[in-house]
Amino acid sequence: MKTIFEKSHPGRSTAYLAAAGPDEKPVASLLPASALRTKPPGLPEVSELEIVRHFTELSHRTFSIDGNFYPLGSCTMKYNPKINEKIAALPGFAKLHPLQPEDTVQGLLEIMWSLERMLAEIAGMDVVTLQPAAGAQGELTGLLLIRSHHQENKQDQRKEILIPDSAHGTNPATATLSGYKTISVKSDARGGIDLEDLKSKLSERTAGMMITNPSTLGLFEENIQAIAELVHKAGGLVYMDGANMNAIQGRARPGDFGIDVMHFNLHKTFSTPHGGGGPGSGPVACKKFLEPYLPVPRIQKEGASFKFDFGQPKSIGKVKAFWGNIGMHIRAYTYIRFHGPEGVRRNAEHAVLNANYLMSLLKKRFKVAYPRLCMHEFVIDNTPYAKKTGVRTLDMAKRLLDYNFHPPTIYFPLIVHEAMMIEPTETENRETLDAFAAALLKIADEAKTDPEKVKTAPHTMPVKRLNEVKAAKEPIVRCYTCG
Amino acid sequence: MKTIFEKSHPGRSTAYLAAAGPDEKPVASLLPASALRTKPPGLPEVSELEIVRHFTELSHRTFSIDGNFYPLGSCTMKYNPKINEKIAALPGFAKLHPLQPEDTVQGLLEIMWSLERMLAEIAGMDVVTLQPAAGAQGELTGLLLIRSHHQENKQDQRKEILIPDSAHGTNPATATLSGYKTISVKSDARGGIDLEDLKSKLSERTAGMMITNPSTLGLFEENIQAIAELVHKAGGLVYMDGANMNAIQGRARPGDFGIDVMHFNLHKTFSTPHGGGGPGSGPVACKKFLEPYLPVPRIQKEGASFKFDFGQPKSIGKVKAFWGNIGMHIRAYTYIRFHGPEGVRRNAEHAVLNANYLMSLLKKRFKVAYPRLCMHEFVIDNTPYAKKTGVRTLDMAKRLLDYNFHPPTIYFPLIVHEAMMIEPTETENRETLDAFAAALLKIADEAKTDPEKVKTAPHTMPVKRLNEVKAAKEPIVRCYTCG
Amino acid sequence: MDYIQNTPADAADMLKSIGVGSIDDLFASIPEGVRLQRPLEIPPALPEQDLLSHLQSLAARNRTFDAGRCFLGAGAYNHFVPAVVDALFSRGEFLSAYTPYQAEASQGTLQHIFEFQTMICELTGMDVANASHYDGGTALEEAVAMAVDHTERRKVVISGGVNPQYRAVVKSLFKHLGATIIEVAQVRGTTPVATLKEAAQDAACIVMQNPNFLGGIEELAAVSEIAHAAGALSIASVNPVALALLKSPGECGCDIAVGEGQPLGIEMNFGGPWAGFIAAKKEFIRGMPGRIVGETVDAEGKRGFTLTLQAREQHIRREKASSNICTNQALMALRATIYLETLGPGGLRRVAEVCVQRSHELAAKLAKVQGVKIPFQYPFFHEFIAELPHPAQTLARLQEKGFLGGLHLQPVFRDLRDHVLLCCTERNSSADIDAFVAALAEAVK
Amino acid sequence: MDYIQNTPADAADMLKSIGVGSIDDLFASIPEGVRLQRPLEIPPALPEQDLLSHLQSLAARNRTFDAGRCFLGAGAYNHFVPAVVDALFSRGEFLSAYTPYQAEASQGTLQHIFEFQTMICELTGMDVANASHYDGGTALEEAVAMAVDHTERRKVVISGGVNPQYRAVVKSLFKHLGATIIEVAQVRGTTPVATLKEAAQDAACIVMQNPNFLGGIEELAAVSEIAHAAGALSIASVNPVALALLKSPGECGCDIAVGEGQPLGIEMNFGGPWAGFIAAKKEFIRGMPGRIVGETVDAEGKRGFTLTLQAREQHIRREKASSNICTNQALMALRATIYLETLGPGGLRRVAEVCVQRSHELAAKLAKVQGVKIPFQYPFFHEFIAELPHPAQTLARLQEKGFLGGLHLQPVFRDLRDHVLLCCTERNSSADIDAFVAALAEAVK
Ligand SMILES: Cc1ncc(COP(=O)(O)O)c(C=O)c1O
Ligand SMILES: Cc1ncc(COP(=O)(O)O)c(C=O)c1O
Repeated sequence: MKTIFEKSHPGRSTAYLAAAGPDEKPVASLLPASALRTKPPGLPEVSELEIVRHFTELSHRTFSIDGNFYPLGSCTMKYNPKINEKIAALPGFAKLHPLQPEDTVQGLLEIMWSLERMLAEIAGMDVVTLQPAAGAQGELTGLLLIRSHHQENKQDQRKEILIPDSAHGTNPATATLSGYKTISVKSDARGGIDLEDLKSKLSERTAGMMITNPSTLGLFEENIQAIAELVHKAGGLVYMDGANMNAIQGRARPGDFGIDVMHFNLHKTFSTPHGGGGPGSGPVACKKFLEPYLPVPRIQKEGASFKFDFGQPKSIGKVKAFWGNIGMHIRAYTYIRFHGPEGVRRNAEHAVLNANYLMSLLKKRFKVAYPRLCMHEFVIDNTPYAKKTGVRTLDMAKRLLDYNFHPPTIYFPLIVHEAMMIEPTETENRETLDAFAAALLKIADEAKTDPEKVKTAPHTMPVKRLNEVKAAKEPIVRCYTCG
Repeated sequence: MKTIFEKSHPGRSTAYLAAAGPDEKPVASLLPASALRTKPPGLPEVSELEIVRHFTELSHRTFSIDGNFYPLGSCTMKYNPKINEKIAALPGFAKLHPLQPEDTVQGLLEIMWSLERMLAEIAGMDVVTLQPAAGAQGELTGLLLIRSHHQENKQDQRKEILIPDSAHGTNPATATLSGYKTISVKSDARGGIDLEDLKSKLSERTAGMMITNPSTLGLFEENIQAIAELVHKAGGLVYMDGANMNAIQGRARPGDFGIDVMHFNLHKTFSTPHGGGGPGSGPVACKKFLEPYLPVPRIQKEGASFKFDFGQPKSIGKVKAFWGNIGMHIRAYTYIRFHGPEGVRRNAEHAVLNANYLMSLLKKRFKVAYPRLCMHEFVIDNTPYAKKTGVRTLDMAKRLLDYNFHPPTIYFPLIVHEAMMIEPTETENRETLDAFAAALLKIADEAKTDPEKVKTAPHTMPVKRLNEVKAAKEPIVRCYTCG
Repeated sequence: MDYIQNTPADAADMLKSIGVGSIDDLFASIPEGVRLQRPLEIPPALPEQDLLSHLQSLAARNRTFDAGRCFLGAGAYNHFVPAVVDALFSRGEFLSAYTPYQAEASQGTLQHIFEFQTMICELTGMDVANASHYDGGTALEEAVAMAVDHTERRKVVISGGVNPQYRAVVKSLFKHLGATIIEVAQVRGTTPVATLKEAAQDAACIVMQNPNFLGGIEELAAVSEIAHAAGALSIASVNPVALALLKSPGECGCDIAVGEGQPLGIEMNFGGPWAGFIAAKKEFIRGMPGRIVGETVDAEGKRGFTLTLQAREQHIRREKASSNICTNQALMALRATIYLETLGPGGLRRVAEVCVQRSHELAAKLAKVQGVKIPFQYPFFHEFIAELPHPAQTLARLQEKGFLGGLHLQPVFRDLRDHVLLCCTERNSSADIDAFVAALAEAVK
Repeated sequence: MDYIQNTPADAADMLKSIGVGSIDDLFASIPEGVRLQRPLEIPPALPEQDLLSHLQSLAARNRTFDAGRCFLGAGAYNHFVPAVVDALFSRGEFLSAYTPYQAEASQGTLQHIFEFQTMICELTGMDVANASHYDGGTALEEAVAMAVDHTERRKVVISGGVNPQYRAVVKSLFKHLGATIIEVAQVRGTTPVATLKEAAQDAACIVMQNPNFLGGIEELAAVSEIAHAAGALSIASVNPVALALLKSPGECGCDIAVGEGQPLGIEMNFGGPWAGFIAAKKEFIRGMPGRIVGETVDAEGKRGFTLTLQAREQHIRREKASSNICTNQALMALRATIYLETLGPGGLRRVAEVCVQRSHELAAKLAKVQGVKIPFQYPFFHEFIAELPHPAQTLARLQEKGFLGGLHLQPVFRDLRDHVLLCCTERNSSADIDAFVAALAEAVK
């Protein structure tokens, strides 16, 4: 399909504003000539109808939860309720200027304050900031809190963050960004953290540990209390990557199992739409002793009214302009209020039920990397197939597209070879899980009977398999025929 | 794809209301048992996510203006602006109860009153009613006005309505519904009304004539003044089917060329969305002398305020519950206000330009039924191809789908054999017209080189060519596996 | 302002291809004397930004009542619409499609209509339903026309419990056609069945509404028996939400069922667009008006949907067609379809239950208010009659307090001088009801 | 309440397939001691109807100002958004897609990002742009990080004309990393270029904003020269609407351009979600943070799009990644994309022109009001400084009259005690401006 630039036609457009009237002063008389550009930017000139057709066609070329089962492991692609979109778009929310006086935004401040309280309760933590824009920014915020804590305690030498080898890439990247050195900790044969390896890496240089629980292998860290104790004993703090909170909400609370600080991904656990890459929202919850360092402003309730409090001398400052991705807060608040305590817990239970059920269908033919009950997701190791047939995980993933399923996350976590990480979420039904399992089992057959078909998949998408190597070797990252 | 009933699963659904509380009285205690049904209706039991996927998939299987060039003759499939939808959905319009007191709906009454005035001006008429729900209902309203007029004048013997043979089926059907006999009038070689035939059919039984101008052949009736005079002289009135007003708005007015009463199709000329079959809106405009018979209520302006006036003793009564398809009035009002006088006229001009341009591209190879300049549409006669190759208009139409174009209207008007009636509208661009012409010319080639391909088209739709004969012979008009 | 894509350069090229010199030349067939030589006298163009402000200011001059504070029904019902309905309904493919003439390219439209037809059949207990009609009133008019055609009789018996708006629509057409229309007055909230017997002689049909305009539940089955005994058809106009609880017209022996789909997820829209429906027993299928979608197979035997039985329709049969309808209300029927499928049998039943619950709660509470009476004891769904002093003034006072307080029946029902028709839906909570009762008690003081 | 589809019967079957007896069994790996044994203490579930009412009542407790009555900018701009933006943006396929990891199934997402990147390059005069960043402030932070990495210097020079919110974000991170941050104060509305020379020594970068926070147009080209002379990078934070008129950072010799996409059709949303952007000269491509979409071909040579240069990113490079960003603001970038493509070069320019027009009109009219001064004469885009008596009280009075009357600069800009920052966009008509001036004249009396 054409890019919009290829549809551009000089002079074509729709007028949204009135043309200049007779008494309008030319811009050149108001601004210095030296400041003005001489060549207009190469934006396309198209009609509104063409815009509509362009984006309608683009939408038809986009797999999505609304269109497809999308069991992308670690991403919690659950149903994004339409009521949330309707509410977030209410003018009383969407049309607010971030610098409006506090007395004109009491409803919104109440939502933010209440969401903080609800997240704190779900986390078993004392306090929450909603400011971080996504999980990775939550991690950064969390590590800056840890850093502030150690600085305050004159423990500046603590420059190492321990991170399990199964962790998501944002964890080590965040450690670096916040000036820490990453020390990798091994996983043991059951997929948990190797306690001996952990012990050997703890020291007075340990600032803390980042731990994902349930882990990216879809496993609850059985030794979590012992691990937290070890880290604490070594003088470090424990950060939890809460990307997988969907599996345990209402059944266990990080604050209760030794975590000092953690983030939520509202775009996972609380279903705010991921929009082809974002926005997200990464609130950070922590124990009381870290509160002084939280970003400003904090939201305070005074009597029946709410206000921003900027007066936190030890605060790390701001991690994002203004107050956070408010639209996502509104959606998450709505989602939690819809569910209530029982609904939130049931989400976890059925996420785990669906994952285990799907695993039960697949494990007869596929090698499950850690063959035990899982939480919200599980990881398949496709090495046997790859060895036998030459058909790799990538091929199977592409072939799934021909069955109209979005593939699972692949080649992650890195410690499982030929990994396929499957997270069905609680909002899918059994018929869909059955159909997906059937497709994957059929592909496993095809890998034997017709490997070429799998290796050259997909066959039914708007494009055939794309050349990613060429894309990276000769990067073309913008259209050049515009303007 | 499955019907929703095939996706139904007992006990599955989403709760939109709270369950019964303890102090709720059972329905059986409030209503007589004899009134209550024992078996629930067989509605499907599905989750909200399935609803979303179901309708998303259905939408992907639907050609539309938003997705495709849709040159359906006589239907004026022009761009439906998104701003109109936004405005019609404003709570201040959508949430109004039709029986709210007039003082609480002044804004809406102003819109209706103003729209009546604007339509009257565009039509060159004196008064307008917005009540009819679609063109056909406008026709009925118009004929009832004519009937009332004759009754008032004790001309009860006038029981015949003259209708050209090129007219849309609603015209004769409406004549019958309103108790009239249809007398068909021939078209002449130029596509106009045959004056001699007309004269021979006029008599003291003539109640009036229904005339479509521009006609369904896309031609302006050159003798319109003479025709109107003849009908008037015979004591009849002239009704105009205004379905094709898009071609002449701002350039000529029915009231100026002898029409007594007419309807608009707001869903054609003024772009209200046609929604897979409707809603429409068919306001009727007429001369002053017919005003007493218009449906009630009329909208009156008194000083700065607006009210409904039910006191019209000679009124035909009501043609529709309440006041009309208000949402369509709002959209049409918005559309006309966006365009202003110049925009409205330009719409006609470019509709006519586009049609003539497209005809100029096609006439080299296709037989244009009436080879002269057209208005908003033109008709191709495919008999030459059908004779030579066995490829019929139906086949060509189906083959166009494979080129991603919606076909034109086919086999109408009835007086052109193998007709293909093409109306591009003003909102399409030249590139699209070029591409459409190229596709049709290519299909003409295919008809010679590979007729089977055309005769078995379409090949790229979700279904192959459907068996319509079977559908009519063994009608299955509902799903039986539900409930 | 316009949405035209041709630039002046395009237009010049295109005129050349056509072989004329100017746009004016294209209009040469319009006789000179009737060409409009001046600009239309309509207001000047408004760019989108100003257009929006203008329409917003007009919308602001209408008063919307809080959902819980509307106690007015009388043919338009204030129900809750799940957000998913709007989200899907507003997809551009649905909005901007035409009637599905080319079935292969319109399977989406055809299938959702097929599902609509099925659910209307399920609700009404009928065999066949069409793709929608303009509204409940015109659907009733068409049903009467079917009966007149079928029986070849020209007398129509219609209950005074039928929505007066609908009766007016039926009358407008049939008085022109010279039919006799006999209205059988309702008495204390329902239609006295006994009086129908005589009226039914030589009638084409007996038309009932259930629940009737006053909320009352009629004895449909008994009426059907009377109609059939007289060789007339039994026609019922029904509220589809009530059908989640009430016996269907099919179960009551009716031949044709019609109604208004507005309560099924369609906004009140000040009265339109809504979606009428018509359903009938299978023997009437070829007399049905409007589009009907049928199931068939494609060239490879795969299931698909298409418009069918078109030989009834005006574009084929012209003056012999079963009706003149062409454009219907398909998009509104889509809303009803999404709504019904979203709620499912349990959800719709729950809506109906809460309607019954709350209206009876309101009636019971009002009965205790000094000066207010519930004069008639008839079984009702979600509307009932209350008697008040000075209804017009009372309603005006309630309006000041933010309540849309019901319909004063007097102008239409001459004998119900001090009576108002009140309605509750699931949108009126018990708290809303208490607030309303308190406001009313104050207002009638 | 929930959206779970499994019925109890399904769950029982599924547990059997799994081979466990209960859902509790599935959670056996959670140590008993830390299992939550009580319900969460969060408010009870609300069905959708009540949920909507609850949130509507919260929304009603926020005050929205009429579009024409907002004269507050300061980093969030009140622009008109054509209806087509919302209509397309809200399509479910766009909303509910994830990052386009499987390119073949996500050509729609990839292509709209590619178009976004292209237009950001065109606006900024840069060679490469990423798929979006969290917001303008964090985009700036990442640009500084790129400069620090590239130059291996740890000193950052930042103009006092940069949005104080952005400066705070940069500071939060870099003070932890031990970098030196030198703020060069703005003087009477713009940054004194001469003072930058000294500061630039050993700096990783000089950071400017254009138009700056006070609306002033800076001498970007001169600053770039100073930066380059000192071996530092030149970074500009820019308003994309202004770029329809102003020289692009590329033309001014900047190395990296960042900014906030909010003015491009994104609602103010009380501050987020918005869409930051980062663009750079091509030599910096491998140091860019975040997703980048590239063009490639498929197995048959047909053009397609895919995420590319992923070797920079955290999921591949982990602790050596150029940034930690994973989730970005793609959906908001889509809004900006639709907006830019809808307006086109002429439309965007017109928005910018009207902004300039109206803000200068307001300034001129205010200058005539008794008690109000326009103290500094600097070239400005759509924001400028006015001096008033008792700004806090005056703003409060304006608020009573329905105006959002600008930002009191004092708390952040210590030397601007009685100064407010005012903004006009195309939403403020001349009539709105007159009403505002009149209200202000009244308020300062
Ligand atoms: C386990 C894990 N950690 C961290 C992240 C990063 O979160 P975000 O993408 O919101 O920045 C993700 C997101 O994919 C994740 O799956
Ligand atoms: C020429 C003509 N007349 C009448 C009609 C009937 O109008 P409606 O479909 O609005 O009832 C149409 C609609 O297709 C038409 O094209």
